[in-house]
Amino acid sequence: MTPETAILGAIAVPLLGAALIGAAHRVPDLREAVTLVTAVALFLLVATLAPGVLAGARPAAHVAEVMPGIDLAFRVEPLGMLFALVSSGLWIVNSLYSIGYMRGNREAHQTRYYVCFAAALASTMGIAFAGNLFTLFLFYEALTLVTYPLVTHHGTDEARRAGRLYIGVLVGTSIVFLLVAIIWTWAITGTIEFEPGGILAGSASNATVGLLLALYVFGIGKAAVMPVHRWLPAAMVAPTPVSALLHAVAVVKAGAFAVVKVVVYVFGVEAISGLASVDWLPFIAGFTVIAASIVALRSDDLKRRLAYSTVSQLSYVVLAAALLTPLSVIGAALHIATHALGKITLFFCAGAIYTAAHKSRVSELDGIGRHMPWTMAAFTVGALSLIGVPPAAGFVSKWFIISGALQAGHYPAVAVFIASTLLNAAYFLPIVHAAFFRRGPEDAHAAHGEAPWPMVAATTATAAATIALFFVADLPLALARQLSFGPAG
Amino acid sequence: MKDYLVLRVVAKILIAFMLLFALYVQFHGDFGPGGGFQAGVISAAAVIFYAIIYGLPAARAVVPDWLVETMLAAGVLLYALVGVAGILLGGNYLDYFVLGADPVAGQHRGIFWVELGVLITVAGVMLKIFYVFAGRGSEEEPPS
Amino acid sequence: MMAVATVAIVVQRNLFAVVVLAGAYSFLMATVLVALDAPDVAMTEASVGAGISTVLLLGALHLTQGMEMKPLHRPILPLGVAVVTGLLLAYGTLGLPAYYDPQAPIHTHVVPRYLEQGLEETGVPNIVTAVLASYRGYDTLGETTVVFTAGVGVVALLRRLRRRDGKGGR
Amino acid sequence: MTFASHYGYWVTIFLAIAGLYIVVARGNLVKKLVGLSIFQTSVYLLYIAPGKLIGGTAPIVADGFQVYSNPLPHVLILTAIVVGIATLALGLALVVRIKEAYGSIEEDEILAAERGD
Amino acid sequence: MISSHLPILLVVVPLIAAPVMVILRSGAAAWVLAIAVSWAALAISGALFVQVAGGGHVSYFLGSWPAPWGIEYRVDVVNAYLALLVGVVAAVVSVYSPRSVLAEIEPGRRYLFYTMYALCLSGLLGIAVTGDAFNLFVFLEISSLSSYVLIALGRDRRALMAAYQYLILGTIGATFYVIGVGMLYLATGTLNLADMAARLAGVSEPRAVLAALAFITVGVSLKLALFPLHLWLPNAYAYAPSAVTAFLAATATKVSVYVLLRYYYSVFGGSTVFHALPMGEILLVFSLAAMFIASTIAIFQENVKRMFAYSSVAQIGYITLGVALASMTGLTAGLVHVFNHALTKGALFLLLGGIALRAGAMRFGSIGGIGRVMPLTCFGIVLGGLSLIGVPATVGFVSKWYLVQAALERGSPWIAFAVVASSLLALVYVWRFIEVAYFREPDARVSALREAPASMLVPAWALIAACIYFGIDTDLTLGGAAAAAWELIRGPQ
Repeated sequence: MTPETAILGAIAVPLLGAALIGAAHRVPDLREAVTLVTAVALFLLVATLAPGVLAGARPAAHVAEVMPGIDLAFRVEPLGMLFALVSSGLWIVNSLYSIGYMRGNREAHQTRYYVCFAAALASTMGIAFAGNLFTLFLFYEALTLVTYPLVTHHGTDEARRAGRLYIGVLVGTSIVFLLVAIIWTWAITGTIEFEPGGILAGSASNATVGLLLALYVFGIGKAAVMPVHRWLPAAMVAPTPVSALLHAVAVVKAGAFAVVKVVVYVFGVEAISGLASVDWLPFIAGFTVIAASIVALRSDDLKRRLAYSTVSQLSYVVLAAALLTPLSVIGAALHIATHALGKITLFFCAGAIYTAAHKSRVSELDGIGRHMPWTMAAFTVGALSLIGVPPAAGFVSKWFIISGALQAGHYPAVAVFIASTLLNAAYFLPIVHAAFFRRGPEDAHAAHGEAPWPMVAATTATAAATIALFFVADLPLALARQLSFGPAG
Repeated sequence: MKDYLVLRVVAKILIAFMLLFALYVQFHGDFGPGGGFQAGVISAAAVIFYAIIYGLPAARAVVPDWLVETMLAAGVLLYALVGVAGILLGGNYLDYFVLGADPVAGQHRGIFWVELGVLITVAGVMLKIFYVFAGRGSEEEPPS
Repeated sequence: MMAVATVAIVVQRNLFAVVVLAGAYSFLMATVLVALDAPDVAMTEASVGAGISTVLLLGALHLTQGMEMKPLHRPILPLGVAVVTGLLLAYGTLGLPAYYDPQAPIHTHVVPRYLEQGLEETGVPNIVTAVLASYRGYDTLGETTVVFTAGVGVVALLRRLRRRDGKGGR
Repeated sequence: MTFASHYGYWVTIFLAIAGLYIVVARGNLVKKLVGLSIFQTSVYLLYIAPGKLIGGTAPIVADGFQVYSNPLPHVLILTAIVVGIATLALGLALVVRIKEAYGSIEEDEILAAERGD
Repeated sequence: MISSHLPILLVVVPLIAAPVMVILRSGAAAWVLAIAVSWAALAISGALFVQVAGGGHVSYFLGSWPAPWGIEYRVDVVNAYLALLVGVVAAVVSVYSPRSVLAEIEPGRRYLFYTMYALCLSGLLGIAVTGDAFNLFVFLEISSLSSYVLIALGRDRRALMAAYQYLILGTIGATFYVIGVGMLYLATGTLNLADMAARLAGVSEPRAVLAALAFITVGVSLKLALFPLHLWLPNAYAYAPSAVTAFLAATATKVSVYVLLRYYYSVFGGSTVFHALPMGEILLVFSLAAMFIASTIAIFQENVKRMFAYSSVAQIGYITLGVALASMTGLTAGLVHVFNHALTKGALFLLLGGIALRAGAMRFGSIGGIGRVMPLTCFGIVLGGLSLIGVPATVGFVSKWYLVQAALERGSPWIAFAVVASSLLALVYVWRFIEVAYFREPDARVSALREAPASMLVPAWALIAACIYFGIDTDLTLGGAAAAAWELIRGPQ
């Protein structure tokens, strides 16, 4: 199979899957089977691309010229490859998990849920492989729209309000800032292709670059840089697998990915490093890291705490990218992957706890580890990964980021990283401690044991992957290296 | 007014003259002022006059609705078809030159027919409008 | 006199009177038109303005009501609109060639051909008819269509159908 | 160009103002239409008056006349008149229907009724 | 031989059909004729477009009288582009109409309805292809009179008042136009647009020309409902029969835009209008006002049709904004939006017609949860709404892209931001519909409804599909718009 067909297939397969899922809405088992098959197929399809990219190839696919000079085209580069691998891989476990969760909680509209989920993956692939800003924007908006029904899945007033915020912030920022930024880039440079080394280099004045960078960073609302982060906690009303999708598989990752991609391929790391007009970005990001961590620390609702932890972790990526050193960029890319693994594990655990024990508050979790050992073990792993303790994958990415910061001599950033690491520890470890070492009111727990097996399986799988990634980080590392040092490196 | 003998008699004559005058205006339009439109108005006026004197039903009996409605369509159709004839005879639309043996004759013929079209439509429309308005006045004497 | 009639129309609130005045107004207009060497137009204006439209208006009034309400709001804005339009007209017309100037473009361009070759080209001495029916015959087709449209439109609006009609909505 | 040479235009302008004023200011639907036709007639003069030539005569070619008034405006205005009457007829038809539907032909009353809808 | 007569056939075919319908006096026959002429119009306009797409123009002398003595039809890519648009919409609406006509028009009036439709079509096409100022007025009146009647045929009694107001304002607009033309005529002595343009160059006294420009602008702006002259539009669209709303919304205002462009560029000359005069700035102000104020009003409408009517006013603002930017890109943006908005709004109003047919009511209060019972209709409306917002892969995005680009090229980013910001207002009112349609629990009356009939869904979805397709493959729309823009900017040859 040629790479081109593989790329287009990566978009087409989930869509086809969505169609089939819709067709099979009468037969739940068949429907879920289709979901799983599609997920696996997609992952394999994406995987076939990896060797070529590792070898330095940049397979591309041109679909149509939408407007003169503006194409709907795809081009696989290392970052996108990494992103695609992570999300397509996580989709498998997430589907497995969803089956358990949706059945366990007897959710309504399950067909719509699976259809939208598949569609969301299609859009994610589109973002990952986008060959130019237009294609990126197209699928970025598509992702927002197809995830809207997921966020408002319950159809309650709260869900509707969350949906408003979700659409309002994401579409709003993307149209008002991102679109203008893209067209502006087009007007300045006459191209919107992603080029190694950037396209703005030389053709835009210092101030313009700064302005454009602001437009991009805040236009990509999915990256949830404060103050455009509000949609993320609000979206917590959705079922847990959806949260997992938002936080780990697709949405926010798409945001962080887009930011890194823009910084690397539109601005060009070398081109803008040292420009006075872009210095502000690290501080914004750094502020988000710290502030979000504090909010997380102070929130008792488990999912809310996780949500704010995501906000802060995403700004790691942005901050790392903003440091504009080769190492930090590698770290940013890696962190997209490692955080995905860690965070999805944590959300799986939260969902498992909710399904089994119907608990959503941190303060209720005393002693729960005894009843749900697997789940809480996985939780511990995820937490360690996010804190950045070996032997969890989070350590690797944080290592690169921090050494990048040191390389840049950007000491405020270093300080931010250290402080946030402490904060992470402060809001995760108590949960672990409570779960295992405190004994809760007996009667309450007698009712429940572990969550349904698909959920436990999925959770343990991601936890295991988190550990594994620490030891075999070569593949993502290799891809990330190419990002900074080109195919040769 | 239905029973003023004098009026009725006078009216009969008058209406005859009006129609005559209409035709005059129509065909003399080439030389003096006037043409299809005015002629149409006058002939319509004649019928309206009749209706006023003898009442709407009587007029409707003389010039029934279906006829009027056909008239107002037929006129336009005639005019438009004269144009088509121009095309069929190898000219442009509304090209009269090709209608007759020599250009001027063609012009004459064309103008004659289109003016007739105008006459028919205008008369039809005027009558129709009058009928409709008057008919709405719950069958009593129409105003004026 | 036309001015007088117009002012009367503006102030008069008995609609029948308004209609009659309008008729008179049209006749005056017609006479002016004759004075301006436009017999065809005059004839039409007389028959249409003084004739048909009067009948129509009376008919309509007969079906509706005779008196006009006193307007509620002060007509400042309307006056403004109207006056601005007038000023604009004045501004424009002052830029136009003077009356009776044989050298004005309308007399030197296009028209001469009508007047000079009209007769031999169409064989119709009444140039108005010639232009109307031949040179610009297509306009007249449009004109006839307009009449047709109005006729059909009125029928469509006012025709009585078996079911009770006219009452729109709900 | 002098004022005198344009006096004909002033009539036009006056009529236009008056007509437009009636249309916009008056709330009575019939009266609006009357105003509308006055506004339209003002255009007739705008077109035809300048077509007149001193010593000219009606544009009917005959021996003994050299100067003819400009026929083209006449043609245009004939059309304009017809359009005007067509519009008037249609407008009146609408007014009749409105009267039946609302029981009034005063704009203010009708708009009040509509707020009720 | 026939190909040389295309311009006139385009107009005369529907014109002849109208009286025939009256003579036949049968609703069914009239409908068949209506479909026939609509598709004929589509075919002819398509053929014309092909003829002139390469540039240059086709002239047709009516009655074989050479211009400027006779009336000339003069078709270049601009008219052809517009005629094609009208043809497409007419073809779709004609297929759609019978179902809604059956529901909304009394039997005795149906053939008259189709007669009016044919006349309106003929009038619009006549405006589009004519090269003669006064002939344009005549056909303007044909289309206007017929559209007054069409609107008045709506079921709601407010339709009558709407039609009356439209009649008053429309006639004032037309009269303004005639005054403008009169001044141009008195100044140049000709009525043929091309000839006029040529002779205007020799006119020393500019005041008449300026006044003419003003009168024509105001008159036409009344017709195209340029804010704040839009007052007739919302009610007219809201209470007219569904098919009529869709047809007029998609064609009438667009044709007026064309007239404006034709005068600005082909008669007065682009440089005069936009450089010597502040026309661009003036238009700019009104366009921005339309975009924001009208959209804001739309948000607070209770009647769905009325909401989308106000959105039309706002979208017209986008079109005129493109014109006001007075650059190749801007003009292209305006023209392509003419086409795109016609597709979008046409589709939306057709789908709303489906709701009107089933639910009868158009108030938000009475269609809660309708998305559950009329999924196809509502999903179509959602897609159309996304196009209004300007989401990529819809036609709305293409227009927006070019508008923003034009604004940036003009060196005024704030306009660019204004454009995108106003589309957020669109987001709000579209989302209002989505939430009402999908998040409210359908009450008993709503849940008893059925999906709209196929005869309405298919045409509407054809347009929706077009909205998506032309959002991805813009060769025809953008190509046509660009060619037209070039033709206009290049000015008369």
